[in-house]
Amino acid sequence: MSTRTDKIDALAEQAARTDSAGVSVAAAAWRRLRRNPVFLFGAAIVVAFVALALLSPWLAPYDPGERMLGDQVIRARDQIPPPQEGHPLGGDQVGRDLLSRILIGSQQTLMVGVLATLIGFTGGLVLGTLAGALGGWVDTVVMRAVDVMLSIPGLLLAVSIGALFSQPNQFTVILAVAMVQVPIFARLLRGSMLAQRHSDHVLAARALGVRQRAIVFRHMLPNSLGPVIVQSTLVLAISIIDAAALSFLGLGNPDDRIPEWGAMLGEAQKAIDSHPHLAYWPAACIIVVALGFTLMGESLREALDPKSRR
Amino acid sequence: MTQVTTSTLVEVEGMKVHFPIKRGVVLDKTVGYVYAVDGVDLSIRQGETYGLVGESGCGKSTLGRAMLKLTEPTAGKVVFDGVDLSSMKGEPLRTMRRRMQMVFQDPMSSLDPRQSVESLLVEGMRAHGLDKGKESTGRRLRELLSAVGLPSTSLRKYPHEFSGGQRQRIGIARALSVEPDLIVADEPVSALDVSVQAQVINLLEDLQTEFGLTYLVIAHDLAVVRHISDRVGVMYLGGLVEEANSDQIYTEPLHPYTKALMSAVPVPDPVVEDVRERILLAGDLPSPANPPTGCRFHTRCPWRQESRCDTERPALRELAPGHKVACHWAEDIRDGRIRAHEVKPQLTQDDWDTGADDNSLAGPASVTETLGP
Amino acid sequence: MALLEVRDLSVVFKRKGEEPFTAVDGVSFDVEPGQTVGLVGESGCGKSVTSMAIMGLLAKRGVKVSGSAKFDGTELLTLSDKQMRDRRGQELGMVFQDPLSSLNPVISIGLQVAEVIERHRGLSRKEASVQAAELLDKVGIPDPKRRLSEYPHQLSGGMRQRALIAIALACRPRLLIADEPTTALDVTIQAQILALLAELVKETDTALIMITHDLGVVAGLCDEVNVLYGGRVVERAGRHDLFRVPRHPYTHGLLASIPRLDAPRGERLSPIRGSVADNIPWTQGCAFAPRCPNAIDTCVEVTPAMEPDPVVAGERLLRCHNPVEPADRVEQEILT
Amino acid sequence: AESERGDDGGDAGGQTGGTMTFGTEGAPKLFDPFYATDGPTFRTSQQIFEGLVEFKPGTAEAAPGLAESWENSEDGLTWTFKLREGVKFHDGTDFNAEAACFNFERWYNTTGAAQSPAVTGYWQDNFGGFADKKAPSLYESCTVSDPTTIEVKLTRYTSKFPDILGLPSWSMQSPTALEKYNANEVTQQGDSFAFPEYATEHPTGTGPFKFERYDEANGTVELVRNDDYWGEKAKLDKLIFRAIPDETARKQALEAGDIDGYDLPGPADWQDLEDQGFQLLIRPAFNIFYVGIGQKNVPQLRDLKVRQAIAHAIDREGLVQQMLPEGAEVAENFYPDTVFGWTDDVQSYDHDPDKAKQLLADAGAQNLSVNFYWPTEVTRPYMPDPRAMFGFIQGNLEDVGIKLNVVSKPWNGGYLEDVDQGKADLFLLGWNGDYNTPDNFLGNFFSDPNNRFGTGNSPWGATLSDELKAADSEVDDETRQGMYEEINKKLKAEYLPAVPISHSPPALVIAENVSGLVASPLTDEKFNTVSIGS
Amino acid sequence: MLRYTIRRLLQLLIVVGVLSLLLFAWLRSLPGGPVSALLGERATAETRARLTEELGLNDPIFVQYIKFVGRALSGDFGVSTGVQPGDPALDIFLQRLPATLELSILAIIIAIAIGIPLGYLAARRRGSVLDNLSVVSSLIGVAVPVFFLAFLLKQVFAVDLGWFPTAGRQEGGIDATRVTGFFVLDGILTQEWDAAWDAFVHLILPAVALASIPFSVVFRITRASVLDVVDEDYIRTAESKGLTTPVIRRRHVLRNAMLPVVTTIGLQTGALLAGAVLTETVFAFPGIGQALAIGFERRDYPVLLLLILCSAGVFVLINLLVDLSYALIDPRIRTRGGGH
Ligand SMILES: Nc1ncnc2c1ncn2[C@@H]1O[C@H](COP(=O)(O)OP(=O)(O)OP(=O)(O)O)[C@@H](O)[C@H]1O
Ligand SMILES: Nc1ncnc2c1ncn2[C@@H]1O[C@H](COP(=O)(O)OP(=O)(O)OP(=O)(O)O)[C@@H](O)[C@H]1O
Ligand SMILES: [Mg+2]
Ligand SMILES: [Mg+2]
Repeated sequence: MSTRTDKIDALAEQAARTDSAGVSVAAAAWRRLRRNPVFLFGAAIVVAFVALALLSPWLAPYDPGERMLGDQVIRARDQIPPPQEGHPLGGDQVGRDLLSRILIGSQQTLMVGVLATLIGFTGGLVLGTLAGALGGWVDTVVMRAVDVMLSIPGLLLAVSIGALFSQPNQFTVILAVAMVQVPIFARLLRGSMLAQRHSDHVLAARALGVRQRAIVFRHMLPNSLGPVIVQSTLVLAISIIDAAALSFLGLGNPDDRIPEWGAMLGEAQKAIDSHPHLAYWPAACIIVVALGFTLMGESLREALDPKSRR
Repeated sequence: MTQVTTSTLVEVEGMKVHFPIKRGVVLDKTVGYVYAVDGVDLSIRQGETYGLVGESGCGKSTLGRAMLKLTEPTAGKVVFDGVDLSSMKGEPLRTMRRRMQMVFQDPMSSLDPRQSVESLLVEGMRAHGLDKGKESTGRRLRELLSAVGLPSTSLRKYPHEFSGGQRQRIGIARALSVEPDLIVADEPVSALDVSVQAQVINLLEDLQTEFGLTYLVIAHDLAVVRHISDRVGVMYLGGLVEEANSDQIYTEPLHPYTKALMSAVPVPDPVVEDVRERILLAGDLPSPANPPTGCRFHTRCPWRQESRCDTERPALRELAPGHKVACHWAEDIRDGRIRAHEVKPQLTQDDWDTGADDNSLAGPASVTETLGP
Repeated sequence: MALLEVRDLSVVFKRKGEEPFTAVDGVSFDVEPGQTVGLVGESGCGKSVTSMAIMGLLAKRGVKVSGSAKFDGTELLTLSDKQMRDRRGQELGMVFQDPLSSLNPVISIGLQVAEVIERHRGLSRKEASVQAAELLDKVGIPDPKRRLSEYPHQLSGGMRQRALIAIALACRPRLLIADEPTTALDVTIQAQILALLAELVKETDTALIMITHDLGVVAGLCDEVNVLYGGRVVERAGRHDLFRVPRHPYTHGLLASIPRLDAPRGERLSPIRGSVADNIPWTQGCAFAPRCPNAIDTCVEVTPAMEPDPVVAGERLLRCHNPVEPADRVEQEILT
Repeated sequence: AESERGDDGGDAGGQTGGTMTFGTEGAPKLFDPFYATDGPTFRTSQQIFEGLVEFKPGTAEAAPGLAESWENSEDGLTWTFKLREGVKFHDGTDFNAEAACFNFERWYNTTGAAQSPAVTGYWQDNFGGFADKKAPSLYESCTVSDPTTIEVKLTRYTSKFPDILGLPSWSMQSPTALEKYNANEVTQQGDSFAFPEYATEHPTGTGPFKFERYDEANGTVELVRNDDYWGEKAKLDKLIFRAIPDETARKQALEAGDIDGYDLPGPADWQDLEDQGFQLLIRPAFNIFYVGIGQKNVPQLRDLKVRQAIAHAIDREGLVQQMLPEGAEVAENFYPDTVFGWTDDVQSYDHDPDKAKQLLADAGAQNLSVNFYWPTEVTRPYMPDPRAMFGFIQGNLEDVGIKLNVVSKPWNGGYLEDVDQGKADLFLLGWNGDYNTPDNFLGNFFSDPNNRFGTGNSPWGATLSDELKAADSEVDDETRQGMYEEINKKLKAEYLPAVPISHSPPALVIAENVSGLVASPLTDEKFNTVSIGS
Repeated sequence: MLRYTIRRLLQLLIVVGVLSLLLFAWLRSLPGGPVSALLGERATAETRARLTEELGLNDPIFVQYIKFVGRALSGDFGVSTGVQPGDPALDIFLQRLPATLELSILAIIIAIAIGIPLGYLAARRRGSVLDNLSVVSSLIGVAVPVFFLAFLLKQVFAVDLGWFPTAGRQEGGIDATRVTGFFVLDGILTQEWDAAWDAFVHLILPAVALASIPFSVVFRITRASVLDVVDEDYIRTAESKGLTTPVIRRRHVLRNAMLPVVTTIGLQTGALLAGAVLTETVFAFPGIGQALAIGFERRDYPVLLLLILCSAGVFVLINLLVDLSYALIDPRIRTRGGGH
């Protein structure tokens, strides 16, 4: 008898171990992500750039605002400091060290992405929660407002908002880009909140006599965040690209000393055929970072999509 | 199986739940109703198990929810232990909820996947001030778990780490956590495999014996209902058509629909199956938005008569002690004065809109629905 | 020779980076024309995979099918895709479980029925439509002409299932596989569908494989029953034999778990303890052993073979070291 | 070889025929130069119309146009113009004294919505009010003496006359056509103005090119040769102006051969364009770029020492060297040296940070903190890259310890408004000359003490204004020259309301096979001498 | 269906109404504005003040709005101050609409023509090199800023290779007759083949640039949706009928897979408009996008207001059309007569 029970226990334990590790929705998603080369690649890019942004003050050889190669610039001759000793990428149009600007530029660019996403996320969170949790006329009013915002194409809205500020600076750019995302987040959140509102477990909590506020914050909200989080990674990429477009249209941060890739790219295009490297560096950086976030977001979306979990 | 006292715990009178069907050009206006529950009277006695059966969509869940005021009834009243719930709202209602609990059909979807079993169980207690100190709560939790047959290590786990049957147990433990008097179990076993189903049924029975609970068990499986109920109500299209104690309903079903239902349940015994006389109904359940006139069942009824059936809605009347039926011709059918005949299937027309259009005003529904980058 | 001979059918799912998973593990059975064979067992025991393997509907990648399934002498498992397509819908019909998702939502019912007729009988769309209407009428759909131009969502569940049956029967297949055809339906509708199937089989002498986990359905319909557990057949018998004297503890447990309308009330149900998660691999013994009230040491050491039952008379095959004694049934220990 | 032929402008050289496409930064607003304020309109109307006075090609010097000669009366108030004979408008009617006076009267008798500064801003700047006498007008009357002679009477003498008549706004237009197409019916619509059919579809002048059509959907204006032109007939069959608002796009269009030339290439592209074999025509610099100092808000800025410190702080040499195109010069006066009254005898402020710091210290303004405006979304001929130029000056000023609060606004999005309202303490701005008189520069800057520099806040603001007015109305050339030289000296030494920085030459670029185009400091090139090779 | 359409059209009106108020108030609060645009740097503060007064810009916003609505109802949306000064805003819109439509239609065609087949192929060969390659390249397509891509395209194909023109809608010298405002169509209608061809050639590069994002999206949605559909039960049913592969592919897979793609295409019109702002600027293409960019730069209120309103309207309208066409393909929606 004993051999039998022992063996069963051992086998059951073994079964349980492999089993329980695999059931969790999040854990399963994570396991699949961990093995997904697309995700890993995207995450690696993002991590690398975040590290770069954090370390750039130490990595950058020079002050990105200082025109140390200024005397080499002769605009009339279209002379831009070429790569040289101590300045591996040369200087920009007014003689600032290009490498330093690219490096430090990561800070600003990522900040735009992160802050814009955070603001968009928070705004959407508030609106979506209000609409989704309260329903009724609040829902109607909020959602109609959101609809109106959504009826203007995204970048156009960002450009409009950007133009609204009489004095553009980095924060107006961020705000402009973020505002576009608010209705999207709000919609998304409200959608899943609504689904949650009619879900059995919320009904169960209500039946249990749990207070409305606790239901919203403990049950509805946490369960609605999945799609929103996925959206966030995509928004990060979109924000960076949109901010670059704003800079291109002249609505970006006018303070030229603080480097930002989008602005650098916009400026550099003026001299692209003679000095393409001025454009290629920031463009490549924008593309790679945006790609990193996009890859992460897309693979996350795929991983969390129940349909793709076959 | 349990001692049934004669005092009534819940009394439902003239319960109606109509869901409006909305449509409109700018503002939604109601163009019709889904008559999910349409005039139900029933009473459940203290300590008994009342079973509610009927085909999918006939309004069982809605009735159960309306009884607990989880859905606002259109008409009718619910008296719970002498208190009229109809006009109750807000805080008093919330406090009242402690005494009446629900166990849901789908064990997975009714448990918040992000809450540990412990927080799921404590939540209700906290909401009703039953959470008196860490120690007593801890003790109570362990009691609950052992009552439903789960190891106390379960507290730290999350719903997805359990099997279907275990999840259903957690749901039951949650209902028990606030020490209710009444538990409405909405299809507690239909999502489960037969063997697990048996475990849960046994559990429900044990708990009733132990805590003196009153149950309203909703199911569509007649065998299950009959097995655990003292009394059984049969619903068809929003109304009760028959009510009797569970032996009576099996041995002497009076309503034609009950008869058909009973005969349709397959029995896992070839001997019985070979000889069992089946009453095959023609056609499908009509739409609750557009119920037939008169007796709701007359479109499919093999005993349908020329008169009355399609014009007059039969009331539930007591034919024998404790045995109520809503059929004009129940006696005649029982006594064999009317014979069953063939019925031509009729088209059931689903002319109402379930997809409640929630983007009712202003706005590109699709723009906002799918948000591609 | 039987119409369909399944021998040692195994299906192994193998995904990159995952342990191979044996869903069907050496299943054998025969089906004669006009005979109804039931495959029963709990959810996930491999019923659907078995039928898909026979129909050749499993994905090509990541799946390994071995053994043999001879249909009228032809080996189905090695047929080319083209040859298989010629047979599917023509000689082999299949009815699926979920009637809504099994019908294409954007194609009219008429076309969905007609296209199979068109394909196999070489009729024009028009002629096929006429035939389709007849078929719908035959499976009991009222006003079939009108229904032809309707879409699945406009039909009730029962009608959808009937439409699916019409599709499967369109070319009068010699073998019909019904994979849980009534699980999604109400009891009264289920009764209609089952009656329809039984009638059709009787009329056309079709061989029917009935897949379900509802023992009640099997009891009413099947001539022979295969009880599956963990991908293997654990017991096979004629239905009368099986229900009267279930020998395998699993079959026995299943029967005991079901509340019966005809049983006296108040009797406590006897569920099988544990769950499928407790299974042990068949290679290490009997998969059911951890849950089995009759388990003995041998059960976790020696894999039981499918053998004729020595005790009970009749054609019964059994895979068990320690079957339930026929008399045991009443005094079975109660386990929760 | 081709360019040589083009240069002599003779009818012997220069190939005739062909089409030239010229890229412009925008489509013309309309075609009636009287109502125009925008460059593209002027560029087009230069080809269609002529005025009594024209500028000598390649210079800013007034020269005979439709008037062969003119004379001023003793008191300086009456001008007699002798008109060219045998000139016909494009509609076939004659140009004569009647027609000339008709035009003067038309301008003077403007009524209604057209009196808005947005419509007739040039008239109001140069001539003042209208016939309704709401405001004083420079113009008094025009009388026909004989078919080829007119007398124009003014209310006072001004040094601007007759040079201002060279502005395209005062082009002679066909009276018949003006009447036929209701040229005067300007209406205000909402925020803006709608113009009559004449202005949008039927401009009728005497110039070497005729209006052919305006393809609004494609942003192109097509002109064809006027075969009845009185003078040297155009060589091109067709002249197309094509709107390409984006500068980079203009450059690429030229490189790809889609256009044959464009205006105002960015200085950074000059070298590259030349390297690619395009002809870069650099115009003589006829503009001024300055750092304006607003005296309204920060009292310390009213101290001359502080302003001088600012002047010493700015490295003008370096800026011109590094930021501006070839041919740019450091500005010592408030206008270029080709303009009357220019003098090199002015106080110069060399780049001297130490001195600047010293001056600040002397003035007790070590902690000077000011706002510094610079415009976005714009480039001007005098300011080809505001961003970079601002950055340069910003660095200079910070080097001497001035605390700068940087404000940038879009040119049309508040920059000009703020500057005009005196909100800016320091700002970047400049001026393109219209014609060759000092008043066109200085008068515009400082005549009204209530100007963007806030000179009215200093005691000398009013003095300066008076001095300027006096100089402008001085009839005698020599005396006037002395007066302007004096003003220029004082402006640098005593007033310093702004720091003049540079004159930078705008350029235009044309393809290799284009010849005969003479660059003008006033950017008003005429295309009749242009020919295009195959 | 009709009811639904009317309802959505009414909603459209409401959106446009609300939006016009918001836009109006907001545009008016922008600094600078028409006065600066009309006068330039030459004017004095005094002249500015005078013009501001004349134009009624000192009135309360609400009064200005009422006036605006009054005029708008009679078809007068004001006159441009910056984009094409002097032209009625409505004319500018009507004139530029065909340009942008022409461009967008070609862009969408390109996106669809490449996106759908590629998406289908990638899904059918899931995990193959082709699949991975096209997925990654579509993601890169999203990550490259449109204006930069447009720029590169122009540099390479127009300037360096000279295959395409760099800017505009048509060469200046071509004597094309204008009929509809769609240059390609005009050329065909009037049989001015060179004009049609020239206009078409001018469209290609900007359309390719503009197509980059819709292409990526269409591609990915097609791929995902084919993957979904292939796993659906009804495909298994179709297989069980023994249908041939082409029939299954055409009738069963593609038809269902197209549903989300159709919606996406509608949504992409928004992206197209935004992309047009950048692309048209880079290609000096006189369409709505360019007008918007210039309008912002020059603070051209009337044009901005009308263009944004109309863009929003068109966007909403297109989505209505998409929803309607969706209903045509998907009987589930057709017969229910409602939203999703
Ligand atoms: N919130 C709602 N709005 C509109 N109709 C509803 C709503 N809830 C339920 N219904 C409709 O009311 C009818 C009764 O539903 P109910 O859920 O009570 O049926 P049921 O008997 O519990 O069926 P099942 O056995 O499938 O659970 C159904 O037709 C259903 O579609
Ligand atoms: N494509 C697949 N890939 C991997 N595993 C699969 C696949 N299809 C089925 N399985 C597994 O094979 C086992 C048998 O599945 P099958 O669908 O045959 O069960 P079933 O008996 O039909 O159950 P049910 O009654 O729920 O339909 C299950 O454990 C299932 O998870
Ligand atoms: Mg229910
Ligand atoms: Mg199955």
